[in-house]
Amino acid sequence: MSVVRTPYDLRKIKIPKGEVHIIKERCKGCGFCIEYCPNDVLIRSDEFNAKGYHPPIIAKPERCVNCGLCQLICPEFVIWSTPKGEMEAFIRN
Amino acid sequence: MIPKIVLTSDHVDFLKKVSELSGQIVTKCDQCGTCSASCPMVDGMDITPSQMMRLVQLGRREVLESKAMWVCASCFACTVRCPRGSDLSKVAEALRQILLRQAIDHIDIKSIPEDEIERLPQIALVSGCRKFTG
Amino acid sequence: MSPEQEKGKTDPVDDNQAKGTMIPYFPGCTLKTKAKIFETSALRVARCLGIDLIELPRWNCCGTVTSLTSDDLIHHVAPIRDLVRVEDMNTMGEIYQEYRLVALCSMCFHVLKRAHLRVMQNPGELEKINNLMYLENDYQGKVSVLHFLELLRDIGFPKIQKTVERPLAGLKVSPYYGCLLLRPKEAAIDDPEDPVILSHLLEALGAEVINNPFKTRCCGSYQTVCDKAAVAELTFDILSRARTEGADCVTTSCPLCMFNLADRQKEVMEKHPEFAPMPVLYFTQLMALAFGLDESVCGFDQNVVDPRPLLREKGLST
Amino acid sequence: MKRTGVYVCHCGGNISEVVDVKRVAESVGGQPDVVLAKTHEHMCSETGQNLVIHDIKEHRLDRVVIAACSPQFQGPTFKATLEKAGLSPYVLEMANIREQCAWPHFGFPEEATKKAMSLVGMAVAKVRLDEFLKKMTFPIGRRVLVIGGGIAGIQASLDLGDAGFNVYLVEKDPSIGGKMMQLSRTFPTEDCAACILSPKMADVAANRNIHMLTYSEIENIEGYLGHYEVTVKKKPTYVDPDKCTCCGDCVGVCPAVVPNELEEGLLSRKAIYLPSPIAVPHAYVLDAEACLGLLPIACGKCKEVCDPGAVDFSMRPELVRFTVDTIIVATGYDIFDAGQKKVYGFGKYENVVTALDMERMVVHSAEGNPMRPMGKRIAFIQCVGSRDEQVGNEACSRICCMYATKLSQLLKRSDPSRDIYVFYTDLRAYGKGFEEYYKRAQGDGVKFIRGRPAELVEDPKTKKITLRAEDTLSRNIIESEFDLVVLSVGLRPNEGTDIIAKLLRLGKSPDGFLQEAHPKFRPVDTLTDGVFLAGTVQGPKDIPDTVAQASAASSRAIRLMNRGEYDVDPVTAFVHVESCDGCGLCVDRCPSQAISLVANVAVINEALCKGCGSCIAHCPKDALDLHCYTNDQMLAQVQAALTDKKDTDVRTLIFADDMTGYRLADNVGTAKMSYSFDSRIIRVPSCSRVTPKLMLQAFVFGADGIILCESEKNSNPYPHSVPTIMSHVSKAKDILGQVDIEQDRIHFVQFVTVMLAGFVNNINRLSEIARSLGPIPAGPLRRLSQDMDKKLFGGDHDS
Repeated sequence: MSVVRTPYDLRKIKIPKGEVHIIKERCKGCGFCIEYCPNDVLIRSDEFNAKGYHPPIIAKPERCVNCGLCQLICPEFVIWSTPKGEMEAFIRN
Repeated sequence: MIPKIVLTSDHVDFLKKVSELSGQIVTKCDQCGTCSASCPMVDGMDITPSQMMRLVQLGRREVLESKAMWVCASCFACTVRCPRGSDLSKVAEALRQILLRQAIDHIDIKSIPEDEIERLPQIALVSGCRKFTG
Repeated sequence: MSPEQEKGKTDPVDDNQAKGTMIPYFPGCTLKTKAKIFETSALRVARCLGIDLIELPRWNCCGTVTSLTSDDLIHHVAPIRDLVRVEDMNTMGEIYQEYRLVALCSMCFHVLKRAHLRVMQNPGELEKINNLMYLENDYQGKVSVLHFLELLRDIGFPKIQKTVERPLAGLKVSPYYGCLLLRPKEAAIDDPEDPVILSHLLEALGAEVINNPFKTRCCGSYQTVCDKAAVAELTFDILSRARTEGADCVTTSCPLCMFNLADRQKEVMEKHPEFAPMPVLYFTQLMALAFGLDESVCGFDQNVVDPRPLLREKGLST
Repeated sequence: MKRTGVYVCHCGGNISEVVDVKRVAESVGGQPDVVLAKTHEHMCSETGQNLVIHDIKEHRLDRVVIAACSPQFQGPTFKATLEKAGLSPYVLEMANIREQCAWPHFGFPEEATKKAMSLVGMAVAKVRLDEFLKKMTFPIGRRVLVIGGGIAGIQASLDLGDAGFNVYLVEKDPSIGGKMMQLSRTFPTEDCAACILSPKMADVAANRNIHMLTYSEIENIEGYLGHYEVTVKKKPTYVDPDKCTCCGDCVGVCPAVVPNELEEGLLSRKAIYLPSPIAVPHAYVLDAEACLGLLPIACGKCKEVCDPGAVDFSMRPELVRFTVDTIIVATGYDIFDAGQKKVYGFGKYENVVTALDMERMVVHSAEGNPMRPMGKRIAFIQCVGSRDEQVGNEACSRICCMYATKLSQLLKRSDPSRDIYVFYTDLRAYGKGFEEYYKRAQGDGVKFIRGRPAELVEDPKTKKITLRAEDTLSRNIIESEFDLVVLSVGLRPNEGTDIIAKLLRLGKSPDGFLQEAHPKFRPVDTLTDGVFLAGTVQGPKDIPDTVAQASAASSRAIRLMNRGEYDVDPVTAFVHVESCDGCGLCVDRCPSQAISLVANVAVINEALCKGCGSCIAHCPKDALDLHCYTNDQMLAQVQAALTDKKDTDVRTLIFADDMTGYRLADNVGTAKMSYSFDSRIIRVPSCSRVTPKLMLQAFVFGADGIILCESEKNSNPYPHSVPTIMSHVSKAKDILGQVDIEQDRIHFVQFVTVMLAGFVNNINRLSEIARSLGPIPAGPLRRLSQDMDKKLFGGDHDS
């Protein structure tokens, strides 16, 4: 088919939302999280952290689906994701 | 008053003549009307292009009295859309030629006012004369 | 040096391009009279792109319309004779192995190309025509007839984009193709039902392209001679549609379309007083403007509906 | 001394009105081993057959020639007759004096009669050398491959499974059901498609004899009737269907969204999904392309939430290999890609949809959750992608008229205030109950307008569609606005069809669908033994026709397999052991690897040998030969075809392959198309059996020209024959060149059975060429006949 259309229910259909948390100072800039994020949420920042590495920054927060791959592969345990809103709730209580 | 048509060999001759002049197999037309609906000039016509084809299919010379082929602007919109692959613009041309070759011109250049002639570009005048005069 | 080439020096053309590829081109009747601006602007933008369009020597009228009856050969002699000229130029050594013939006027392009196609498909007819022109050299069938737009496509729109000095930002242009560039299929320069070539060009020039569903609808062509009213109606439909789609102006590639769309706006307004005039330009004028050529080259003063107010409003003209 | 009986048939006037059958009979009467020559009104009638049986007993006939219609037509009848009389069915020759003489030469009694004599002469010459052969029988099993799990494949599988045959049903999608699964209701009865389909799908799953391979594609098929080796690639679903309870928890957590195929992309689905509410097998599937990532596992949420632990990321594609005896192809159709019809702006305008889109919308509205508002004014456009040279399909898709009639009624009845128009070119309600159904739609107030819309234009603001058409009955131009325009798209061959067609050497008809063996008498067979067609793969058709054809295909397959063995004419190669010197040149030349060297002598495996005869040319010792078409017989026929030739005559030999060339000649005759009297048609299994030597000998005996007529490559049962023939022809031409004989005297033409005019033109052209060249002078002919074998095999071959 030469024609691809946007499904009518694209807005209605629910997908899990997540948010990424990064402890910049601990990052060693290996870039795995940036490389492997299936939804390209992260990019390398220009800023340096204390160690002199470029930590990742969150470029497209809305695209995070809380798959947790970044958390899984980060050698330094500096990045993880949580279901959207959960963190605030946690902090509030 | 509904006219009665008596089909004669003369009808066959006329169909043959138009088919030869246009190089089109007019009888292939299955009257779907795509041409008429594609025609930008159809509003000014007395019979639709597909009707013109029909009359030719039946070999009815009355088609020569219609305005349709003179209103045709040879824009080939019908040509590129005909599902049966017929080239109507060639059929219309054939009908025009049948008259023009009997020295029956459709326009009289002299009748066009001086200032209009001034205004018209050559391209219009030349093509007009080529299409409307023998 | 001709005054034109004189100007050429002041053009934003780097020198190694100044002496460009030489390609023969066929002006046709109207480009030498009512549509001079089409020719001048085209020749100049071509040079900016490193192409020297050289006028076909001893060219004659193409006949403006193709004869469609199967037995009518005589009217194909004129266009074929023009094609012979191109082959002559090569044999004379005026150009080397260059068998492209560029036409600007859509009708000339259509007639020349279809004449070529017809004799190629019917060798018998070619022979007849060659015998008829026994004083001329035989036509070998080597010529490929190109419309200027096709040449631009071959040059490549990215390159054109690089040549742009003054992008036509904010100018909402609706391309109008008419019939003869697109129909019938075998003589078409683009998809007959969904052409894009002009849009691509305009995008390269930085203009905002406005699609008009009537972009391929006929302007009434030669009917303008005997039935202005009908033509005016078509013009009204095409232009008002362009406006509802949001266009500021319309661009075309045919002197006859130009006349029907621009000059006939007078008749349109007689019938539809509410109709506000809309500028219609040759695509080469817009190119000249975008390439930053002198306004005398763009020749906006010669457009029936003066585009300059619009251009000033868009900050594209002083 | 042979005892031959010759029978010339009147064919109830078909022959006798043109050919003087008496003279024909007399003409062979004189020949030494012809015991009797009779004429009869209807040889194929019972009296005719009894006459033969009686004579065989009475006159101890051991050879029979029947001059009548084409052996393709009544051959089997007369073979049976001989068997009844206790003779081998292979000592029969038929002279085809109807299709090849009386019909094409209608109106030329004298010439026709002469040609008939010559044809009978050829048959007599051949029958003399016929061997007493037996039918060959091969064992055949009860395994069937059904390709495609649409309604055609389902029906065929059920019929076969119920009859106790083992079925492998291969479907490329994760669920069987095919296009029918997407439909709302079925015309003209309006039963709910899913409701009548799902029980059948369940039956397939329940049937012990049916082995379902879903989410699988055919990798390769090799072999022949009774032994097709199939390789299937089964894609991993990453969900264990036995464990999956279809709770749907996985869907909730899956973050990947893509368009839903079942909904024609109008709705979306997750990467893990249930293919259809009625899916069989009824289990979720994980679409690896859509998934965030399996290697490495990026997300894995579905696995986490799956209580029964059905999700299994370790699954990998597997190749399944099995052998079957017959194959049913039911790969179905795709709808025409409406995007190609630019004037209708499909994909550009949001309110222009296809009829299949509309089917889905109707389904969802009926379930009470409409996909989108449909508006009050709806127009259907017929023949989109059908009957339209501008999109390259001249054929009618047959079902669009009725599904549009159906959808328009459903829409009208669900909301009578709707204004519904159907723009058609011709409305074709040919089927049972169709006309009544059409009438009902008219009664419901659906308006049918005869005119094909030229273009659709969208209003940039309201998004309504303006449609322009001519009402060709009132001759007015209609230009009006609609909320929704439905394109009644036609049917095109399924993209997968090409691969299958190549693997199984199936031919295509001009419309691109697969070609049946005979349009009238073998409508579900193909020219490949043991391969049958079911459903829309053979051409557009509605559900009843599809189901009927599926049952027909399965019963044709059963017919072959049920006996446990099948007969074949013993047209196989054999070796003249005394002349074979074991050089082995032939061994690797056999396309089906049927030749091997045993104890330094070539041996033929009759089970493998397809009987194309292409090996014969490669033997420098003339040791290879072919039953039913032996070297001596071919030569005898050639000589007989040339004996009555006068110096003033031109005589051309047309070698016609069984599959196409010979049938074509029959079709030409049936169409009463006339061609040159000079030609004599000689039947061969394949023109690769016509050796360069035979061609050259033909010229030596006086032939003026030769045509080899062979099936076009893609409908040829012998895939290697075309290149082989080409090499044979060029070899023969070379040698002609060496002795200064015009090479233009040999022509090789490839045909499909519909190219009647082409066949006639080729025959006539050769005659003209031969006449213009004149007879071959004696000099070159002498040089040609001198040590021909040296010329053919370079002479350096010594035993």
